[in-house]
Amino acid sequence: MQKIEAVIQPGKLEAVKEALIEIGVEGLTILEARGHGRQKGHTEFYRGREYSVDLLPKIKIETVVVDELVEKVIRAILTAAQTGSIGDGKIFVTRIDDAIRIRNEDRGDAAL
Amino acid sequence: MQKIEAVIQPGKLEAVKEALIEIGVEGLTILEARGHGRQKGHTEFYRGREYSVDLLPKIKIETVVVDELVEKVIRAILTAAQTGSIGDGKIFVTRIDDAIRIRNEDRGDAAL
Amino acid sequence: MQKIEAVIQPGKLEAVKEALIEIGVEGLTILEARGHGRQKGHTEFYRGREYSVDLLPKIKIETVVVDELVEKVIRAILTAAQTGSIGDGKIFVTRIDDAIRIRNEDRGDAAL
Amino acid sequence: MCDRFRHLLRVCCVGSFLGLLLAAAPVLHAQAAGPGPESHGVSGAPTTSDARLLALEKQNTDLKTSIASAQTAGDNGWMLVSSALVLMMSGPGLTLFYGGLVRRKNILGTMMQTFAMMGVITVLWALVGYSLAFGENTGHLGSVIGSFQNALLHGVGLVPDGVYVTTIPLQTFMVYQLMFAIITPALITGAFAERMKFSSTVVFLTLWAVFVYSPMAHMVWGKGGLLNAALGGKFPCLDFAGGTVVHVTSGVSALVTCLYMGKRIGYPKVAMPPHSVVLSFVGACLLWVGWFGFNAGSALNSGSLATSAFVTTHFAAAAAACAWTAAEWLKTGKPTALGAISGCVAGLVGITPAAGFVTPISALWIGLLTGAFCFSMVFFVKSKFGYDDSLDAFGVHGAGGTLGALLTGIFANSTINPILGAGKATGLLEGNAHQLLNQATGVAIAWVLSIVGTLILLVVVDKTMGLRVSAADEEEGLDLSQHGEEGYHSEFTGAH
Amino acid sequence: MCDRFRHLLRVCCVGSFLGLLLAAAPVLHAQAAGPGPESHGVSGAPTTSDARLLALEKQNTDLKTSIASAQTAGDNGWMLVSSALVLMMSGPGLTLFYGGLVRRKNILGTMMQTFAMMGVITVLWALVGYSLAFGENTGHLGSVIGSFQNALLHGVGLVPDGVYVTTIPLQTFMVYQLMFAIITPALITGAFAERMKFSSTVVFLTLWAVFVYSPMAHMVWGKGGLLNAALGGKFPCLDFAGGTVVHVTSGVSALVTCLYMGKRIGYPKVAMPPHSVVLSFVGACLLWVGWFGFNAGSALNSGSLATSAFVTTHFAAAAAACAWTAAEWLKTGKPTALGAISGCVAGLVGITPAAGFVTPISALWIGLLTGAFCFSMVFFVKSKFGYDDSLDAFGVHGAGGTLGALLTGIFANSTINPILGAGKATGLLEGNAHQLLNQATGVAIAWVLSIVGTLILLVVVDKTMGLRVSAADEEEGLDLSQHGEEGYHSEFTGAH
Amino acid sequence: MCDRFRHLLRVCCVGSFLGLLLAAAPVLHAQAAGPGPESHGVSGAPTTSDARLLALEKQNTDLKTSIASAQTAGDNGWMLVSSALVLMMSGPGLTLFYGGLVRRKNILGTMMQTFAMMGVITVLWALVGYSLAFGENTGHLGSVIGSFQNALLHGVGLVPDGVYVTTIPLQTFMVYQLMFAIITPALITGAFAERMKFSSTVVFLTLWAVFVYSPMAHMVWGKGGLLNAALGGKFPCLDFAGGTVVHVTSGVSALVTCLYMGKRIGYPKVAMPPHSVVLSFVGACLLWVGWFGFNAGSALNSGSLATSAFVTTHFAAAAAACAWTAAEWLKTGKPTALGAISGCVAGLVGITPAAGFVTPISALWIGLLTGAFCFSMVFFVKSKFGYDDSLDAFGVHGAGGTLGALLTGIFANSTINPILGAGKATGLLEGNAHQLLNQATGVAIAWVLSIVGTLILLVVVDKTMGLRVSAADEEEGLDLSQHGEEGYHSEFTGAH
Ligand SMILES: Nc1ncnc2c1ncn2[C@@H]1O[C@H](COP(=O)(O)OP(=O)(O)O)[C@@H](O)[C@H]1O
Ligand SMILES: Nc1ncnc2c1ncn2[C@@H]1O[C@H](COP(=O)(O)OP(=O)(O)O)[C@@H](O)[C@H]1O
Ligand SMILES: Nc1ncnc2c1ncn2[C@@H]1O[C@H](COP(=O)(O)OP(=O)(O)O)[C@@H](O)[C@H]1O
Repeated sequence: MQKIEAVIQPGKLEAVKEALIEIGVEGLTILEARGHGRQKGHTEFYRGREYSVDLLPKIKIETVVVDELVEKVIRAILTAAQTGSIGDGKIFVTRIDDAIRIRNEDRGDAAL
Repeated sequence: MQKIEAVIQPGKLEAVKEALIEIGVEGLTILEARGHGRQKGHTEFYRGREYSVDLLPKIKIETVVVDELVEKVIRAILTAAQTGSIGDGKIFVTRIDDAIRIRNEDRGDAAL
Repeated sequence: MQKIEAVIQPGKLEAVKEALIEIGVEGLTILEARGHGRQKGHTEFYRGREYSVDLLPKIKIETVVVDELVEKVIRAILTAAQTGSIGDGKIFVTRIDDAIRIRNEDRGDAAL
Repeated sequence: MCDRFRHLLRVCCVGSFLGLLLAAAPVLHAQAAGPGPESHGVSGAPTTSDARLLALEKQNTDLKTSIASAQTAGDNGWMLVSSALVLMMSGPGLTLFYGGLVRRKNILGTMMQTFAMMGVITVLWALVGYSLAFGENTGHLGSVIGSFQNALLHGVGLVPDGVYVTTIPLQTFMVYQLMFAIITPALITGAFAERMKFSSTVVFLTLWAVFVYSPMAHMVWGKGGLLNAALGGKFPCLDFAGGTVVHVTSGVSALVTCLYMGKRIGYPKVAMPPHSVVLSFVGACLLWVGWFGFNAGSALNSGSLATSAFVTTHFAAAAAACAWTAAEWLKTGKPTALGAISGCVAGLVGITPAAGFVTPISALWIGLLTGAFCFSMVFFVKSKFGYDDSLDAFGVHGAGGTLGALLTGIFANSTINPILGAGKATGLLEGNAHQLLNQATGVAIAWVLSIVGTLILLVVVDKTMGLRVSAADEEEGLDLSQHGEEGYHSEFTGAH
Repeated sequence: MCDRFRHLLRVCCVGSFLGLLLAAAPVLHAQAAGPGPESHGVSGAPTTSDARLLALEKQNTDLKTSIASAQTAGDNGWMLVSSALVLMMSGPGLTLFYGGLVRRKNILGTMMQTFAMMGVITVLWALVGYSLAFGENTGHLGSVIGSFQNALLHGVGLVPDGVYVTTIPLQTFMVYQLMFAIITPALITGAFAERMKFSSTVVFLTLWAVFVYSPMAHMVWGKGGLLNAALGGKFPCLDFAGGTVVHVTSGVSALVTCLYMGKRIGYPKVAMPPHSVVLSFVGACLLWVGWFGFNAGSALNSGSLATSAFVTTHFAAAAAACAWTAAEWLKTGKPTALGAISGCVAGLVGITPAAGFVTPISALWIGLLTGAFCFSMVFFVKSKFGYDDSLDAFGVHGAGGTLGALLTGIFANSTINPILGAGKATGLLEGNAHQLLNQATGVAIAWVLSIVGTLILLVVVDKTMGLRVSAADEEEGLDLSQHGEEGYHSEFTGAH
Repeated sequence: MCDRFRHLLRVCCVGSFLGLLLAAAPVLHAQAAGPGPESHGVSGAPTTSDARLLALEKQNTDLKTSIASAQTAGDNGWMLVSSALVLMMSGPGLTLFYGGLVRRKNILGTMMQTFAMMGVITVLWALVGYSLAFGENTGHLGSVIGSFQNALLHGVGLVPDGVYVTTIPLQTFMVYQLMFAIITPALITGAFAERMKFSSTVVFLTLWAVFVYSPMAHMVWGKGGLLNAALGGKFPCLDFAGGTVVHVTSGVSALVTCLYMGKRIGYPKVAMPPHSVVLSFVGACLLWVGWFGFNAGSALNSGSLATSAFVTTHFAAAAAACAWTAAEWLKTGKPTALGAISGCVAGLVGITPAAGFVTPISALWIGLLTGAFCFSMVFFVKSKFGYDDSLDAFGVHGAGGTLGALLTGIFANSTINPILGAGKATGLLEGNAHQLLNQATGVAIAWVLSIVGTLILLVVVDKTMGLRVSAADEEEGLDLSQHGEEGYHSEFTGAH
């Protein structure tokens, strides 16, 4: 059981969600985030002051899946979220030790 | 030392927080999230267009606790957050390698 | 490759970001959070009702870095975010199994 | 048709483009501004004495007409503005004030309750509402209710009727009064916020406008009304702009409604702070501004009585804002913005019945007293009894309206408004203790009518269509469950 | 200079501080309020009969002047308020209404499009705009376009001109009309929301004001205008407050613009719900309130015609809000707040040409019909044809304006406004079928002029400076790409 | 009492319900609208020549009274509306404008600073404020400060006083001037935003209203005032609506205050972008609309001078918005919404002293110049000197007010307003160079008074109660630290 965390461009959320559902991912959790990386920010102006904004809006998607699905998930995200330009984001994979479904207390892979 | 991440219904935050404090959890971090899963979304209408909304408001609670507390924490969350209906959410458990308290640079279990 | 998650005071975001860039961290993701811990909350008043608010605004910073950088990152965050008063926050360290750059599908350390 | 069409094409294409160039012909040719109408002198004056007298007499008749027209121009302009201001009190004023106080998930549902009144009560008013409130009723119930005589606005024309108004078109009066009929039921929504079905809200409040508002308005302001001080009612109750008609009725009905409906799920354990005091703040400011139309407009002309009511209105609002703020500062150690705006609304409510009867300095006192009184209602009484008057419709309008109506009997001053006859003592302080009794009668009638009427209507609507949303709908919020939409959208809701 | 300086110092330091103490000298010394001007009686009255007659005749001339002044006071006060109300319709009314409907990243860009009109059209109006619309043109194109005669407001003075206005300063008329010229192009922005460059928006809409708005305004309201019903146009088309001039032109041009520009990226696949129905709600309420200035102000005085227009305006808005809400409730099962406010705007659009011509009950019908009609346009027609009229500028203003203009020809009533001559049948229901044809002519001219004019201007601007923002800029949003700022800032954007 | 009670019960229960049914009796019985008052003809006309003359003379006296009443109706209606508009400038106008510009954590604190003025200054005005500014002072300091003669509004009645006003009740004047006294100190809060204690703000600004505003208002507008151009002051300084009295005093005091208080923690290193340009945008639009009451209302009647001031106000705002936008576009490459609205406010400030003295075209120039000038102040001067005038109260009001006052001396035109006597040259362009010197004197006095007065008050308040919040409170924000509440609440703050 592994957690896949993907930081993506906000405009790609819809496509990634569809792609994941397509391949059988049953649940995901989404967080609004701001990212800093190679992608350059922009400049804003307020009454003669110039601000450079280098935390850009991103979406973070988290989904915990059974080990077998991991590569498929990565592939699906890559296909849906890639534009080829800087700022497309990252995917991180972590081992999860246990999962519990709150509704019925299912545990482990069954809980996903 | 393990991290317990729980995705719950927004209305259950208060109860879960109380339950955790009750059993001696000393710190938690809360994030506003949106979730997609078995729970059905709803439909919205704007000037003749119908949108189906399938990312529902959720709360994500993160707390890092000493190993001994893990099961008690899971139990507390289950008790407080369970309604028995679809959408109640998930709990995930991950191993944490180290923790540091920023204020005084305590490390490990002492930092929690 | 490890993920460093730091929960800090909102006012320290700028300083921590600078400190991390300084030591060569190339990417980070920021989340708005609320924290509960030893730090006391405050009281609010609305038409004769008194609310005690014990979820305080925090910023969560996540950055995945190569193993060699971990201690430097911790040190940088500590230096930048520490005020010495309760509520300064926590740093947690977790092992990450894989990382992928969405743009060009780089994997592992190269993706960071 | 074909000719028309050709013309049309030529006009549009050639006209607008070539036109501009050709138009330049008579360019920048100086021309003095046209002569004003007043410059037309009298031509061919009559010569004999008698003819001159006749001409003068004729002229004077014309002058009188012109003067009446000028008087109308001034008064009517002001009354139209006042009507607009009172509508602005409902939307966006009250919608923002109440909308900011509820939780985010109920913002649109709350705003819609008031907006529905702007639509439905207007149509009702045209059909029968105005007639029931202001129509003459020569029957033996004429002192408590109007008639169907002006149904469909029959006979409500564009000239003064000489009874309700003498210098402005009767329709101006009709539309001005309509704005009051809109906001009054809307005020009640504050008591049952966040839990009534939209359909039931509309039905309940429409019935309420017919069965509670109309008789009350008729009694106080209608021809032959029981409490009408200006048109010889049996118990002349002073109510300049609606202390009893608007605030006592809505406030008391609010209390009845929230008692009947019960509390919101989780109240008072779950914290339900306003989702945006900022919106409420803006709403309160607009209420303050709009209230000038409400109170000073109730003079029904733009003469000195309007000024007097304007000044007292402003003074009372300010004094009450100070009073509430000070009380809160003493009590909790922090003066809140919500307290300050609640105070100003309380003061505005308190001065409403008194606005055209008291001096500016009395207005300060009325503001001070109502501000402090409503503060206590909201801080102590509500929490003691534990009812869930969600946005304090009773605490502010019911309590403030009642106190204001009584204070009117104390402070009313015959030099400001000799409504009981020139030189006759008006209020208690002038020596007319009896007026206080009349005020109490008016208040009592308003209370009883509101309690009985509202209760019956609630039962009726509850038994037929149900009042309350389901628990699931309440948790989800009125916006989604009643209206299928959300107040705010981030680019991140997965809508598709 | 040195003396001045010494004085100044003394004044400031001593004055303000010591002054307060010393000022207490003539303290609280009772003094009756000054005598009113009317108290000056006639002194030294003439004695012979002839002298008395002469004096009376002289007095009457003075009285006439005073009466004219009083008439002006009433009418002008109302017209200034109306002007302010119409400006309020643009900002903050329309800016909020449209601003709430777009996505968060385009809020400022959308608001700025309207605000730019408040700035640029005002300057344009002073230079040539007023003159092109209302200047007399004795040339042979005088029926379709004004002249440069009043360029730089030459000859537009502070007295009535006797043609456009008889009781108020001509400048009041000029500034009132300016407010219409501001909001009309601003309405178009709803159709191309979220995708036009700011620079191109300003240029396009300014040209549009010159080449489409000016001729249309001239034809309907200008001296010698082809469609001017009041000043003897060839095809007298009734348009009280701008059904054709404002709503048909802007609405049809909106359709042309969104067809020409194409859809927003992702439309209609990507969901683009309003980022804040709350803002739109507030905007709609302000539009409703402001529209009283728009319609009732179009009486150009504050007499009974203004009242009539005020009442019809309010009734139509309410009826249309009810109609749209009911239709939506039936169709989707939920009545939305956005629907209710869209309905009220549709009703306001529909009544605009008719406001000063119809009875209150006819206004209810007009509201009902326009509300239902615009509902169908937005729900069925738009989705059928698939154009991206982002905020329904055509669906509401184009469709509602067209229907309203035709309904005016049906419902216009000579007892309300005998514009075609006392006692002459005005609308179809009174038996004057011909008027419907005239209305259709006016509408047709407005359509053709708008289509042709807008298309040419779009091509011109597109070829020279480009209309549309780049795809990247569109994704980023107008706020950042066009204006370098964001509508909302959390304390958490890493700005430094 | 018992009788009353029975009556009451019968009335309420039977009345409202059965009443409706019975009311139907005299149903739908047609009745023409009541006869207008003008229809009462003269009955029983006198027959002899002398009697007829006498009757006519008598009639004319009555007519004069009627005319005066009609004149009052027009003027007073407009002045009441203007008063409401000026209050609307403070709340919600200025509260939104300033509130949007601060950080989220200070929104309520910022709004409350202005709202407190709406409460406190009103009470102050009733007690002594009006009297100190406008009370007659026959003492030897009468040219710089009023008296206590009108304390508690003693002698401020409901008829014109013949000096300040001739056609409207003196109380209208009093309440209109009060609205100015409210907004002036409120403007200063922009300079010390986000860092002053609420208690100290209230005390400081109240003292400021007494010691700086009152003398300045008295000098420029009070009977016997040193700078009063209309009532024969020694240095007649033209200030139509408060360029020196309102904007120079508040703007310069703002500069002094922010210099005295020091910068916000972190300024200018930490970015402090406005938390909601949207709110500021709405506020600016409301300021624009409200300013018509401020400037055109300063004619104190609704005649042609009001029109003139209305037009110049609008033109200057528009021109300045264009100027600032253009300047910013050139300088940074992007025209911001914040720039556009700042420009319009700058133009409104600049035209304030000139509004009733200049032609529309001059107003365009004044707008253009003030817009560009304030732009430079904010873009270059502030950043050069590095003071933290948080919301540019000095950069816009101080700078714009000073420039506007001087430009008034240049552009003032005797054909618009022959204030110095019919036919006498008024401004520099007409050949009266001396006026510029008088303007400079007025400006200088306002500067000196503001600097000295403000500084003394700051020191006094600072030494007694402290001005600045603690560093921890500043970090936490004014909303929580001063008022114990938050502007916005998500359903997710753990409040309980
Ligand atoms: N090492 C990292 N740890 C956490 N988040 C990262 C890391 N590197 C990048 N990110 C996230 O990914 C986003 C995109 O990264 P960026 O370097 O801008 O582009 P790219 O991934 O295409 O090289 C960043 O905005 C940030 O949110
Ligand atoms: N595999 C998963 N990974 C991450 N989050 C999940 C996963 N499955 C569910 N969730 C989260 O839990 C929430 C509830 O899940 P859902 O399937 O709707 O109900 P239930 O857990 O009761 O079956 C989702 O909205 C989502 O936020
Ligand atoms: N065990 C924990 N797990 C997750 N987050 C924690 C934990 N303990 C503290 N935090 C986060 O760190 C923040 C600061 O903790 P707190 O106990 O208030 O102060 P300190 O860390 O200085 O002792 C909390 O608000 C919370 O967001």
